[in-house]
Amino acid sequence: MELDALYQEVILDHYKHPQHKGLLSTYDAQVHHVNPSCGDEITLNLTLDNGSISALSWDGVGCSISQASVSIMSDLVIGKNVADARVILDSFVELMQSKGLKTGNAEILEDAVSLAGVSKFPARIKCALLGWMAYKDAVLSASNK
Amino acid sequence: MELDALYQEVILDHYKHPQHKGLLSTYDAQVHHVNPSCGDEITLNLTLDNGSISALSWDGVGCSISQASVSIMSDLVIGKNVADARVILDSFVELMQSKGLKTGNAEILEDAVSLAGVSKFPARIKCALLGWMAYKDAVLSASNK
Amino acid sequence: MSELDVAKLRKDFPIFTRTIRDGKKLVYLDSGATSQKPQSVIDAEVNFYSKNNAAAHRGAHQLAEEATEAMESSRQIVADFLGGEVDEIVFTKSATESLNLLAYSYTSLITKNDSIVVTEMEHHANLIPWQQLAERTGATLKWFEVDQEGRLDLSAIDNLITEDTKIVAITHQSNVLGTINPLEAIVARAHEVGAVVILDACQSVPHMPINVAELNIDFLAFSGHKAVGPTGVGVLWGRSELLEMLPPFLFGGSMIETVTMTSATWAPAPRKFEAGVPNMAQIVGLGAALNYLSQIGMEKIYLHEVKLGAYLIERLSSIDGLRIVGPRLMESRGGTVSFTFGDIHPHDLGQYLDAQGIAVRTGHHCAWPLTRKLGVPATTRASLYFYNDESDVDALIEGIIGAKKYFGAP
Amino acid sequence: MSELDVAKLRKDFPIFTRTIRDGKKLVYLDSGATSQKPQSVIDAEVNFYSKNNAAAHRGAHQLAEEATEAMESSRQIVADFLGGEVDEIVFTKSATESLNLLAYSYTSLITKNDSIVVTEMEHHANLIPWQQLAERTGATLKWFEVDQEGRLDLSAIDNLITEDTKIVAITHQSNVLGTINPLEAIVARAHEVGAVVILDACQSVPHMPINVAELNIDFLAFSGHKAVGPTGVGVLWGRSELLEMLPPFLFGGSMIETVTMTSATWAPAPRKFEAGVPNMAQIVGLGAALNYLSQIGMEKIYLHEVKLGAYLIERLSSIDGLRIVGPRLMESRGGTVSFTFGDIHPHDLGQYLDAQGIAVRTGHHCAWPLTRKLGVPATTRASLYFYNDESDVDALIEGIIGAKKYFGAP
Ligand SMILES: Cc1ncc(COP(=O)(O)O)c(C=O)c1O
Ligand SMILES: Cc1ncc(COP(=O)(O)O)c(C=O)c1O
Repeated sequence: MELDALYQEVILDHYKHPQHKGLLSTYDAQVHHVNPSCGDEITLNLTLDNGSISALSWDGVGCSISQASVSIMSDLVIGKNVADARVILDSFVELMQSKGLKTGNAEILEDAVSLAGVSKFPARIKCALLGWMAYKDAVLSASNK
Repeated sequence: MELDALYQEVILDHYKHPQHKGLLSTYDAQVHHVNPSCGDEITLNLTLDNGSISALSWDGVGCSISQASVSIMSDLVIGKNVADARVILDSFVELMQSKGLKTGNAEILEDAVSLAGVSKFPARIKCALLGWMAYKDAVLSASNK
Repeated sequence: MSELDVAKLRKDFPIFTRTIRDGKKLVYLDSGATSQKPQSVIDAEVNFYSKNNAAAHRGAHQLAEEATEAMESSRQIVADFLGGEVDEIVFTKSATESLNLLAYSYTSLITKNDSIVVTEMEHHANLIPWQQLAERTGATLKWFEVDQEGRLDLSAIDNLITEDTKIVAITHQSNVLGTINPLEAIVARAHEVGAVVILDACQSVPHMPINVAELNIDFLAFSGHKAVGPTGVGVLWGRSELLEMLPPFLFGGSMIETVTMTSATWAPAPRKFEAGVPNMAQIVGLGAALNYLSQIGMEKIYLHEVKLGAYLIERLSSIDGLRIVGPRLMESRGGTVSFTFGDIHPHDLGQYLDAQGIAVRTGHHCAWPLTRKLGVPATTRASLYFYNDESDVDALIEGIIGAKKYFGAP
Repeated sequence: MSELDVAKLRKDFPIFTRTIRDGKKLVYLDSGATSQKPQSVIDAEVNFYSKNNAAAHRGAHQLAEEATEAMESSRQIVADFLGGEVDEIVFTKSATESLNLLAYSYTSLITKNDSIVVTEMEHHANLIPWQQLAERTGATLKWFEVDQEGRLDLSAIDNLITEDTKIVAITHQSNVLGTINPLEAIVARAHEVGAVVILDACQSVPHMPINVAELNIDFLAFSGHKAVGPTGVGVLWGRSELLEMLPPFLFGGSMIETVTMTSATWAPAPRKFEAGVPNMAQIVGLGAALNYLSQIGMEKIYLHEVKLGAYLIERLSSIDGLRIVGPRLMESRGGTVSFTFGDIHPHDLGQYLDAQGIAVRTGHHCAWPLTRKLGVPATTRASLYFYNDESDVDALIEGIIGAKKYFGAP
């Protein structure tokens, strides 16, 4: 059933136990993104240290896909340097655009491959990307400081 | 053939020999009307004398229907009082709206019954009415003086 | 339960022969977003293209005559349907265009000392154009608030609609709450101060008998596609003296009287507001749509939706953790019901329902300020039409209960 | 005479099976006003309504997904057809709306020190919006004149397009004269002074290969209905950086990012310009239309029309008292030919032709200033498309000669 491909166990786990949720009070950049079609929102705080993501925290409201996705993303990029995180980001965006034809590179994407099923549901891709786009924006604005 | 019902001999006669065409230099009211869809134009000068149409002249460019119709109308209303002319006008408008179902009252409309065929060609009704509407407008403005 | 033979009516709609996902029956509960189309409407468009297609009002040849006739008889159908005059019907592409037309055309008639009144439950299409008009002119935008029952709070009416109010723009039926607004008091007060009342009738024209004269309003907008009509066609009805007075909005062919290189004058309404080759096939389709609705009977459609709406609310109310957002009583309310369901996000609920073949809408339904006011990030909305019956409601209820199991108790 | 198998192509168009007046064959020479529709376009709309109808971009259910997919793949088709990017395609209801959108959106970007340049051969849709923009902003409207051959007089180009020029709005092919305008010099000069070039491509997109990158223009507008597409859909193409910079025009659902009671922010282009539930079925139909044209080949269509146009002009020229208004040489000219015929008024000539089953257009063709400039009250226009052949031209010539007999020598 396609629905099970969408709602993998690991997604529902992250949804129920979101990682790095709750905003840290210090950060280099704070961004706020919304999904205009459903009203989901995210605020994301990011701290860079010598080209590495030393801290990332977020808060927001949204569906299981958007919440799980940002939780997974946080786990993945924290501690990485920005260039490596960029590879993960690009790989994830590619997976989302794959219309269900790709399963994702587990070595790069780790838990994020569980979101592969989203790519079959065009209306949900934006849910999965919400946190990632916020992250991308935050890196840009932190790097410009 | 429907076309012959439209282009009666008397219409083509009036078209070739328009009556009261050429503007008189004195008038109580001058009006200018256009048919926006084809660009036909008419200028009509009207003089009232004691409730009667003592003079009417016109000039303009237009198709045979519009030119013949104003020529016929001029012949009909000149010398009549405004109230009688109103009966003719109303009767003509009714004929134009009849979608080919009426032939027109020849006692009232005289030569204008030859325009009955126009009512079957919706796009041409405005041609036939151009001069009549100008006349109606002119009476209004002359009476308000 | 109803006087409508729903099973028979559904046969008029080709889409109900298709299935969803893995062969599931289509349970369409999203008519608030757009309605499905009966064969007669589809045929009307096909017929136009196959037999009468030409530029209406722009030719003396037979096809152009027929196209004009087809389009203009639709105008008569719309006028009759609304209880207005034929020259009071302006065809647009959508209710959104109709409302923007008014907001733009009123620009030169509004000053910074004027106020415009809307409500907190407006669809973005009947809110942002007025925000923008206020911004262009310096006028003040004010609004009726919505109470926790999802009803307009009229207590402040005399302080809201005041001598400086020029426009009161209000929805007839909320596309989120299903609330039908009490027009009488608002129209009376608006006219007392000389303001015009603009009715967003997107969610009422398709669902209940409407008569603009009885409502005593000044303008009305609706979209064809929500009234079993084609996409790409909307209507603006306006009192003829107001349409005559308003400057045009879109400029181009067919709306002019004369044109020089530096200036132009306008044709009388409604032509003045219909620049360009019209959306003829869609206008013709809209005529067929309203004829279809009339044949069923708007009163019957309304009663059917009220009965089915009551059943929907009753069944939804029986579900633990489900909160209906909007009135629970069917009094002054139609068959559109929004709700939240514990911690299950509307998007997830909608996705689960979709997997069962059930189409609902989730999100803020283009009424974001309302959603925020109601204290929810988003809702799930089921919106009924005459082609829905109890089995659709039952499927929805079953689906919601299934979602609870699927995602874990809310 | 041509590489097109016209007889075979005509079989794709259901309307050609009908007859006119008393059983006459339909000779359709009014494609400049609107084109006829092939079955594949009609089927695309029917298919959408019968199978995929739902509100695009507004739901997570399967129908909404399919509707979105159908609409967005049309956007890709349009982008490919024009040589633009998919995000540069804005769907409107018509070219008229596309051009008005630009004129309204530019309001806040134009001042009284600026100038806007058009030409004397513009259709009202590409003239009056700029008159109005000039009036709103105090800017100056200037124009290229048309010479007696029906060509633009470019001699004054450097005095017309000057440092204060912000917008040059020009038709690609005249809908009256058939003249194809020399864009290169105009685009070069406009860009030299920092002005944008807005191309009214209503009469070129359907008739010749177009590539916006090669033309190096900034905006382009056309209507679906003249390109074998449905009524009720138009396109605005714009350079992405310009679309990004322009404020929106119509306000409502789906074009927003966030909304409060007093303010709103906008989605990125093209969504920013597409408020409301879109004209989805028409957009889908337009995709089918452009696919149909591509399958024939735009180059072939162009060559066919040039050849047939030359034949038309040759035969018209042989008629005593007939005056062609516009270029007689096929160089930089399409298959639209306007003419006068002695003292026979175009309306009368058109009516006579109609009685023979021949559809032409008569009047000022929504280009009144041009008609006046050419010193004629009105003209008769025959406009060709790929589904016309020599027999249509022959019928027209025979009709004109018949009219001479009918009304008496001109
Ligand atoms: C050159 C030109 N520009 C603009 C238009 C306006 O197109 P529409 O009426 O489809 O908006 C037309 C056709 O009427 C045209 O021929
Ligand atoms: C209450 C209300 N107003 C306005 C609109 C806008 O209608 P459309 O998108 O068809 O222009 C809608 C539907 O989307 C609506 O429900």
